[in-house]
Amino acid sequence: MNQTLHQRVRWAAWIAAAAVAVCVLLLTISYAAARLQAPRDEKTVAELKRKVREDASFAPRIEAEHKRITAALQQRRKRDDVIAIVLLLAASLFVAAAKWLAACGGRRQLPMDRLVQLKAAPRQGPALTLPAAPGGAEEPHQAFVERIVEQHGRSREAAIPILQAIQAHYRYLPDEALKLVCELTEITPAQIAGSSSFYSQFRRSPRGRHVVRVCHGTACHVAGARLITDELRRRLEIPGGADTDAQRLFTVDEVACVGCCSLAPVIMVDGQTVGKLTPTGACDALDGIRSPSPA
Amino acid sequence: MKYSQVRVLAGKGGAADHFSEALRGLAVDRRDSVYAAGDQEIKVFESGGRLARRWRTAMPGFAVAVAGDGRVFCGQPGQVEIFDGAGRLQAAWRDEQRLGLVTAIGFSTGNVFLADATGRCIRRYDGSGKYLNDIGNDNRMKGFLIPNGAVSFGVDAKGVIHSANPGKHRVERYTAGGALLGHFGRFDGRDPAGFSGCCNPTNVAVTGGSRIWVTEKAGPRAKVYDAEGALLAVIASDVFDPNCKNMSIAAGSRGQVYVADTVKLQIFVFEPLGGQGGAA
Amino acid sequence: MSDQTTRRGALARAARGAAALALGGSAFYLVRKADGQIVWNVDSARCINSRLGVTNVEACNLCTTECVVPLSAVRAVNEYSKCGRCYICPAYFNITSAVDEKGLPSEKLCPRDAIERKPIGDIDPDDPANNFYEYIIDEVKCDGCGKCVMACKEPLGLGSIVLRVRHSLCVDCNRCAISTACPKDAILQVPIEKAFDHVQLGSHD
Amino acid sequence: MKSRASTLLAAAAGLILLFAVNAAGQAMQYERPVQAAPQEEGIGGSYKTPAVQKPQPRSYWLEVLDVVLMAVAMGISVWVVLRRRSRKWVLALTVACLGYFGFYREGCICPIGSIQNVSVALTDPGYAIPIVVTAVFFLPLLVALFFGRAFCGGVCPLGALQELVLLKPLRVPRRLDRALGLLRYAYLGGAVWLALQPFPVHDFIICRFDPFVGFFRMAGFAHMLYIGAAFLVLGIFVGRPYCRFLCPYGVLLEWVTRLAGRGVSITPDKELDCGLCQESCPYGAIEKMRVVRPKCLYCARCFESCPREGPLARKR
Repeated sequence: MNQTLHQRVRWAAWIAAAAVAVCVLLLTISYAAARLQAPRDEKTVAELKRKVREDASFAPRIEAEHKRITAALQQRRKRDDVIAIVLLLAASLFVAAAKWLAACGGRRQLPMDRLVQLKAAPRQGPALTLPAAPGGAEEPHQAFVERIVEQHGRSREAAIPILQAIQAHYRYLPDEALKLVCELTEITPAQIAGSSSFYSQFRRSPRGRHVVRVCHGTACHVAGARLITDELRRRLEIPGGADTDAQRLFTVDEVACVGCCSLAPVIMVDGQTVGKLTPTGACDALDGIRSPSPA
Repeated sequence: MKYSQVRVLAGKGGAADHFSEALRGLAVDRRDSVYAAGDQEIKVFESGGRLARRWRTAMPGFAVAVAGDGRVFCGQPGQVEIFDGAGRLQAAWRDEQRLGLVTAIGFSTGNVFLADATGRCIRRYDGSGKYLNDIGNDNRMKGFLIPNGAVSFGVDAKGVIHSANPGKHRVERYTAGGALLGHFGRFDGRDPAGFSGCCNPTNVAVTGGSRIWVTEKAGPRAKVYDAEGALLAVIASDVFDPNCKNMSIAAGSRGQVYVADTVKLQIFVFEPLGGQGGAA
Repeated sequence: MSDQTTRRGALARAARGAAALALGGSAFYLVRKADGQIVWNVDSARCINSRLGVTNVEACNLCTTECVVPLSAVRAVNEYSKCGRCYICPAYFNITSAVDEKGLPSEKLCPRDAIERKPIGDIDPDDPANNFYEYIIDEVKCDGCGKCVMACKEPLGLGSIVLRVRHSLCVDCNRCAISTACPKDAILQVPIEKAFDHVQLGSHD
Repeated sequence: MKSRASTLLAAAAGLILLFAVNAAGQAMQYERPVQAAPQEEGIGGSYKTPAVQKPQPRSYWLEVLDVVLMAVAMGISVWVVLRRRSRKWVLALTVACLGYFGFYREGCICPIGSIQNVSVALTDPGYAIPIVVTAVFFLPLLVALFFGRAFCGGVCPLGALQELVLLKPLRVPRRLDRALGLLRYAYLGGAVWLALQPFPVHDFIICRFDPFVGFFRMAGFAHMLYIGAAFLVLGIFVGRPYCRFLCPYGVLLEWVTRLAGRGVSITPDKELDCGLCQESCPYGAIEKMRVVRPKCLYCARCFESCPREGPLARKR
């Protein structure tokens, strides 16, 4: 329904534009024709005037010629007036239709371009090369934690650096690793719990391979960021309270303004910004990443 | 027949023999003295061109004429002043109900004809100033057609009045009683024999019975016709100021012609080449 | 800080006041000078088409070519009360053209066929010279070329045809395009009540 | 003694005589002038001299009404932009004013062209302009002195025409914008200079080269119509090219607006710094999230695009 209206307006714009062009063309032709005709008429009259000096019988012809020229001028004026009015109407129709298309139609079109851009991005963009996969088996927890503790010491002051190192490695704080830390150092579980919940940089649950930040700044909020978040979570089957899907492919975060309100609503997928989205458009954007992913 | 310009009288200026504002009427007496009515004066030039006399009139004079007895009539708005030859006022005719602007004066035995531009006709009076009848307004147009604002006529030796009817491009002949005898002239913008423009001739003068002198306006020219209305000559056309209108014309005893240029305020004197063509 | 803002505020207010005063003052000066509604008007005594003493020149048709409205807002008008109703009207006929068999000039003067000629009053069917004729200018056809004005003026005619601004058509430009082009400054702004005054034609120059 | 009396008597008699002569002169005054044109009674046939057509110009109160309408329109513009902060209303005002001042009144009189008349009237003691023109010239300036260029926003028909065709505004680089903006000063200077010159040089170029008035009148010189069309096509991509780069009245409004106490402001206390407004302004009048008031043309696009107060906000 919306699509057909869109089509119709587009047609109207084209027709109006064509009408404008035709009217301008007609007026130009009319003007040029008059400009060409005028000297010819003058010449005819001059010729007749010359002849009438010898032969008075040419006089009525001069009069007829004058009558004809005047009538033609008046007719041309009337015709041009009509064309000008049509031109004005067509131009206003064109402007109105084009504005409608630029305003509503534009929003529908832009995301498609951006999506194409985004789909092309994973293959080349360095932004999508992620650190090691979570829960990777390349090093047992035990050995890793021991190495970290050796580096930072066993005192209580080392708690934050140790947690940061673990977070940097796993991109979250696995419970097993934290247990090991408590065992190996003077750090208490209570201290760990306190630090890890106080600083927002620490996560206690695993993180998806791709981080989707849905902007909830005011501009995006009013443009429907909530709907986008909801749709993404529904599509990715992320249970309530969690933020990452079962395959640990996507983590959906709600963040404050990402600084491009003009593209609202906006999401950032691994540092790539996609704007002017609809809920479905956002999901499509993720599909673009998902399909080539689990290699 | 050709004419050459022999003399120029008067002119525009403050000198005694010059006019400052207007020059409207001309007349010639038997001794070929020229009477010119202009400004609010009558100036008399001897035949040699010297200013002989000048006197003031009560109102601006539009016409001047010399009667057979030497009295000088001056036509003015609403009245005619009559002077003796020396310029002493003898009488003033006023006919308030009838007489308007007098633009030409003529005489025949016992009659004085006054051209009345306001009434668009010629009024006939007897020698004592008693009104007799009108001439030229017994027609559908109730008078002459004078977009120029002046009625002009001349009286020949037989007492026939030759009057210009410029709107019809004609010179019409009337008896003293007002009966139309006939007319000559037609419109033609190219043939000099025809009268050009909207309304010509503007002024007419007659000498004897054989010459009818006329002037035209726009472009100004003076011409002479014979009694049958055949063009004898174009006396002059290019010497006058192109904006002249109602140029008074008079002819002397030897066939010389006087034409008043109403813009330059000069009187041009022309004489026929070869000395023939004198008055009949 | 607050001191500074108030000082700045005061300065701004003063500047604004001064500007308002300047604007208001000049407006007041202009209003004092103003004389009601003024309109564009052709001064017939200056227009070379109707000015006396100008002869043997082509009629100026700048009014036709310069006006911004399609058919010039300046049109010829016959002041009937001054018209001589001539049998052969030099504004209607081209009086220099050949005479036809009816004794009239064969050509008409108006290039747009905008003048109509008709006998008026008690019409004499036998002698056309015996009639008065009314010359009526067709407002719709006339474009103000001034040929008839030039032909009608003294001493050839009575000068009853003059160019007039059709105020209903005139768009009252700030600066009338014709007046800019007019070599004699004959298009002037005059108070409306003077626009229709009968213009007394001045004499030579 | 006696001689004295006689002199007095003679003087009195002389005076009386003088008056009498004068009276006689008066009586002689001729009162029936020659009518060169035939009169009704001379023409006969119950002929009546037709009246000469004398079409009156628009009546004065209608011209005053124009001024009043302009003032009202500016008032609406100020109210809509500063209070309602609504683009929709501005758009409605723009269309209305384009219709009335543009197509119905055919673009005359306008304050832009009045610059020339006013400058002549201010310098030439013999030249006066109607009060209406004075009002038309000064009203927008006065409004600008207090509220900014409200006239440009919805009222000026030339601006309105360009405003409506603007589809895809391109960002004009700041420097280019500045450089082209200098043209206005040259134009203003040239126009005033030419207007003040005596006859042969004297010209009112602002009116002569008004690119849009031909559209309003649906007539005009072909070259001006083409130039106007070119301006409109350019105006699809560049916001109001004539206003920003040529309009000499804009210069005056800009100067006056610098002193303005109030004007368009971008929600100074609760703004988001999201930059949407800056991006939405086709005239480059928002810099660093602040309105550059002298350049602001009162179009209210910034409000429309603002997430806090535009239709985006109202949709919730």
